[in-house]
Amino acid sequence: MFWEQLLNGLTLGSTYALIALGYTMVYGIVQLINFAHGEIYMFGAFAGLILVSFFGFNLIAAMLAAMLFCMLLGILVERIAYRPLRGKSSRLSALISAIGVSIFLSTLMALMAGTNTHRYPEVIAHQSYHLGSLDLSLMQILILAVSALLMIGLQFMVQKTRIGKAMRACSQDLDASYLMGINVNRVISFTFAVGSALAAAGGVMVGVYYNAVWPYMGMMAGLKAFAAAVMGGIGSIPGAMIGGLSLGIMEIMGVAYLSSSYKDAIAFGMLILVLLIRPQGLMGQKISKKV
Amino acid sequence: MIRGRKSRWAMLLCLLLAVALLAGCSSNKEAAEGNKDADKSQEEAIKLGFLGATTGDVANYGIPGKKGMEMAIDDLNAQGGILGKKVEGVYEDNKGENSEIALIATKYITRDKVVAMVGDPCTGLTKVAADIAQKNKVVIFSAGATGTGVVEIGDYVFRNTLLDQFAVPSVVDWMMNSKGWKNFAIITSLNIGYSTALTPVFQEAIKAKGGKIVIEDTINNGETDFTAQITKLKNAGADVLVFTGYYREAALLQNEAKKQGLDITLLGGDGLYGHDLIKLGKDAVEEKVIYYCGFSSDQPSPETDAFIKKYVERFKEQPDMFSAQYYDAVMILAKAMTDAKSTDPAVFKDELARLKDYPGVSGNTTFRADREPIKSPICLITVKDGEFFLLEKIPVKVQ
Amino acid sequence: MPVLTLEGISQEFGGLRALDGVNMVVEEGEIFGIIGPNGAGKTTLFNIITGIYVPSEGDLIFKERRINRMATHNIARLGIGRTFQNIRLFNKLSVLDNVRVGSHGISRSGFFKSLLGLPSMLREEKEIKSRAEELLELVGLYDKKMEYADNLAYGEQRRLEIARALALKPSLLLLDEPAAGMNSGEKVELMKFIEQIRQEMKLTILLVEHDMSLVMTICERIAVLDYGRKIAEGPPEEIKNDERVIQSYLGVGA
Amino acid sequence: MNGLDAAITQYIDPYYLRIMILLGINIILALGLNLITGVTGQLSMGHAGFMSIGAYTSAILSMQFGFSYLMALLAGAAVAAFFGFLIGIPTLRLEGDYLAMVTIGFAEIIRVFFLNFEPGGKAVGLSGIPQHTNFITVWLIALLIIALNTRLLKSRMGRAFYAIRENEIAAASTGIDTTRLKILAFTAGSFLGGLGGGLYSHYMYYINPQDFGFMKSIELLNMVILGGMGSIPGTILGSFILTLAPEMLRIVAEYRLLFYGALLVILMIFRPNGILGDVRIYDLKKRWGRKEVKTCQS
Repeated sequence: MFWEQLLNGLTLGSTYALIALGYTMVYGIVQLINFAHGEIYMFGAFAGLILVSFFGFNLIAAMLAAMLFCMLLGILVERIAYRPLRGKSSRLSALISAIGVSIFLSTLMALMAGTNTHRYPEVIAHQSYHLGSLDLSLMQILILAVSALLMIGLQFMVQKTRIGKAMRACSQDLDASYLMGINVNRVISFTFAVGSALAAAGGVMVGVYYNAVWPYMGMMAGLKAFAAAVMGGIGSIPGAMIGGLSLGIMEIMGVAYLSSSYKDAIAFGMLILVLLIRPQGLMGQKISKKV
Repeated sequence: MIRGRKSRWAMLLCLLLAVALLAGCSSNKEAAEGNKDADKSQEEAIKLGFLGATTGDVANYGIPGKKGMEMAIDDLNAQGGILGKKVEGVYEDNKGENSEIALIATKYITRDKVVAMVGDPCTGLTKVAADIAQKNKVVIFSAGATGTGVVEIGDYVFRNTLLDQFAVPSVVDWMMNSKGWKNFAIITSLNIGYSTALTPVFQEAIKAKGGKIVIEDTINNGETDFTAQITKLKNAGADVLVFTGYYREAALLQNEAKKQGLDITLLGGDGLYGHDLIKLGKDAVEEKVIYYCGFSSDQPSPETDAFIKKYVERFKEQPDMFSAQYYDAVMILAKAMTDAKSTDPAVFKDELARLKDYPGVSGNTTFRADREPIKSPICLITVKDGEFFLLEKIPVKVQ
Repeated sequence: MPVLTLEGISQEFGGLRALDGVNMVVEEGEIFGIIGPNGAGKTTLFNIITGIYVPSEGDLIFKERRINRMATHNIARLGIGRTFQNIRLFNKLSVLDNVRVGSHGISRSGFFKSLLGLPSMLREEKEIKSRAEELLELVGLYDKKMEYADNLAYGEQRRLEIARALALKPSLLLLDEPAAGMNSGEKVELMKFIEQIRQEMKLTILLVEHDMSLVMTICERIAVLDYGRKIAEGPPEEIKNDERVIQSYLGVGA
Repeated sequence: MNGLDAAITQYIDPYYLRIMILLGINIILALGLNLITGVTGQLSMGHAGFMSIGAYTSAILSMQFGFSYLMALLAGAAVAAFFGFLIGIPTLRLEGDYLAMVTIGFAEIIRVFFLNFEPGGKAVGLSGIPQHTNFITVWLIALLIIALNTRLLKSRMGRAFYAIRENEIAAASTGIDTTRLKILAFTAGSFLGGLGGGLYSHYMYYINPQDFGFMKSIELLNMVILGGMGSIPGTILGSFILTLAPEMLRIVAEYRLLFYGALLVILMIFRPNGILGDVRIYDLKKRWGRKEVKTCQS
């Protein structure tokens, strides 16, 4: 049973990790907890649902289209709700604006799609493989593989490409990057786009895996993914992956071997603990205050 | 300086509040005066307030309930109303929130001057409204509250639901004797009162009948990941899964069970009623979910048959338990008022308490001496060919 | 008598040595200047003295007390007031309130006293206010006491920061580039003002400055920092003629 | 006092009365949050957590231990304050966003705790709480809180709270013990949160853990932000608007949250300090004064 539960945890954890990546990228560059990120994940799941059930897309095509859609949504959100605040307002204002966007988007979806849960059609036939006593389903393999692929791609992009370098420069010092001739606004838009695309991929996969999407799925998933990002060390891409995976495993193991009554408390309890013991997170670097 | 003269601001605001307050008073006077005129017209209209959510998480109980109530009121008016007076329904959406239902109940009583309120389908919300109704001496008639501690609030509080504490022992009896299930798994939805209240009722009944609970677990309403719970369940060796929560999670649990290759029947209370159970669960719930409730549109009595036909004609959909219970609630209130020859809640509530063997569309209802309803029989419903299907009717044995 | 003594102060930031074994003695009543090129560690030194950074090595002694690991607010309460290189005012508080907050370290009414408005608290409030008004008069901002701090002009903000630091009744005042962004006329006035407050309030002043002429005019002694090391110390004339100073710092401009 | 309440109740429409009482409770809750977030600048997004601690503690004390109303309220508030103190300690090390996460996490843990808390009736909730809270008690307490709050914010302590919000390092260099005061603000704010919770539970007759979820915290935060962060009249105005608006907008209830969300964004863009956040009598006077002069000249 342990190995099966571990697999459950890894699957759940990789969805957290995908959402956490978006959080961590945005936070790394503009120091903003993008509360609307969970809602983008939800919109991604719904976009995939519509494409699959009404337009007959296959899984990969639906996922790519949903990612594209959420890229645009992410850029739009940034333009409307965050850019006007940048520079002239406090971080508190930006955070509150993010909460506003989050409430707005989830309510919007609830008005459009109803508050109830929708079934995701089975895009791929359920199939499971036996590895000794372990049951491994095709969907689990797919989630793990796609997550790993996206994460590696992201890491490559940030480390090796031109725009990745610009992103890293911005995360060090926004003003200095601006002075160095980097189009900061474009880099930020790009960051939101990439983060949103990852969230959309997560949304579609979660929808297919659990066969269910609903308008309020973003809130809790977003909070937990953020907890994962903080645990891993916000701003760090490997940190977000490790944080997400370990949160997923901890939650599942908590349910499996301790009590399922405290499942939500586990995520937040760990978050508080990590912040108290190691505020910079597991993989983060200590930043000294600038005076 | 941010604060400097703020104390003046505070005073100004207090003044403003006072003005608002006065406005409240004066409009109250107006309302009172208005009521004098309205009194005449009110002599013709008997008002009933609807309690239930038409938006939010529990809207799928409130919406059909509202339809049932509307239909009952129209039927009454078609027959000439109650005691020659017209009946009028007042409808507000309480969104399933405590503070909302409290405000709405107050509004019904003080502004709309209702003689009775019908609802709410949820036990907790009913309690909030019942407290207000009792204090203001207005009858409240819940069409769905199945938990304990409702009618104890006072003699103006009634309900016409099949109570879990009466139904569950019979259901457990059926599971053990007709089905031969001896080893039970119980999963509770931790964050809904309905579920945490129902679980102990099952536990007691199972213990009393000599069954064995092999595993107890919890989930959270609103989650989608139940992989860990199902993996645990797979290794527990249960014959049947008793799930005391709502339909959404039941469907998702069965989905996950199917994926993990676990073939088990899930049984629960009327919280499992909801067409989303079938929409979400599809073949995973096909003949794999059973719930008990007081109403089924299959094998109807003549009264029920007439009700169903009319309902389908009007709303183009099948009625459910809540539409039937709201319908009955209004009709039972009308009967009590007619028999008592009074629309004064203080008078007709006593007549109401004496109700015996009322042949409603949701089954026969009798109030015990403590005003708890006894309804018989229980319908066991399952899913077949993508529809709810009456599996069996079993009688209720009340000790 | 020395007011402030620095003994072998070193500060490292993740391997980077910002200060390296700095020794310094500031005597009572003097105006002591610290100069040095950008990144020489001048502001870091101020942050160490005021407890914002804890020095990696060395001792800080203020009036015969070690203050190495003391918290910022406790150091302030000992009587060390400061201004900041990049002005740090309470922007959404009035000018008057900025100065009133300045005296937090020397007033005492606690939470419950404030809540209940006891007579002793009201008396103290009166004192705080009248003193703040005096200080505003002194820096010439009395007429603007009700303005928000962020509505003031740059030079006024600098003066307000000094007034706020003075509200603490400090015995040692740290000024971080007080003349930054001022024209020469303003600088002359500032010099007069610094001299005046030193006389009237019996202050010891430690200042970090870029402007050589200002430092040379009003400081009695000067220390020169370069790459975290002190390379010279002495009266202005001596510094002007010091080989190493000319080489590393003045040489560029002179 | 009950006589007085009866006398007043007689003249007010009970529906209005109910709204007025809820308004009073909301003002107390929002003033508590204002102290933490508006005045001291520590973003707390878990105020409903403190409210639930006060609500449950006072309800259980008065139902099962026979505490008098006032004692139960105070005890509830004190327990909430204690937890506020505990949560205040992380403010030692954490800044804005992280603190916000910790408060959300804390409120969630509290909610999960009450979902598992047998004496609180788990998810079923607690019913039969004696209804002691009435118009007079709520508004007497609310006015007292407003008065004390006004007093506090005008004092040395109040100025120090604002100074921490404006610039923590500068505040420390004037001798303000920023850590201690942040914890103090948190403790005092959660005291008011607990007090509001106690008043709420002794008014509602029935409470359950879902009453105090994340959305409740956000609603309270909105009251503070809408009216004006750090401003007492602003907070009162915010509570006033957000308590009454849903009643006025009952017809468009479905769109309420949509409106909330959009409001937050628009407000942050156009008026980040809220409606009354930076409005002062002094400025108004000056502006009016100028206008008068102008009319004289023309």
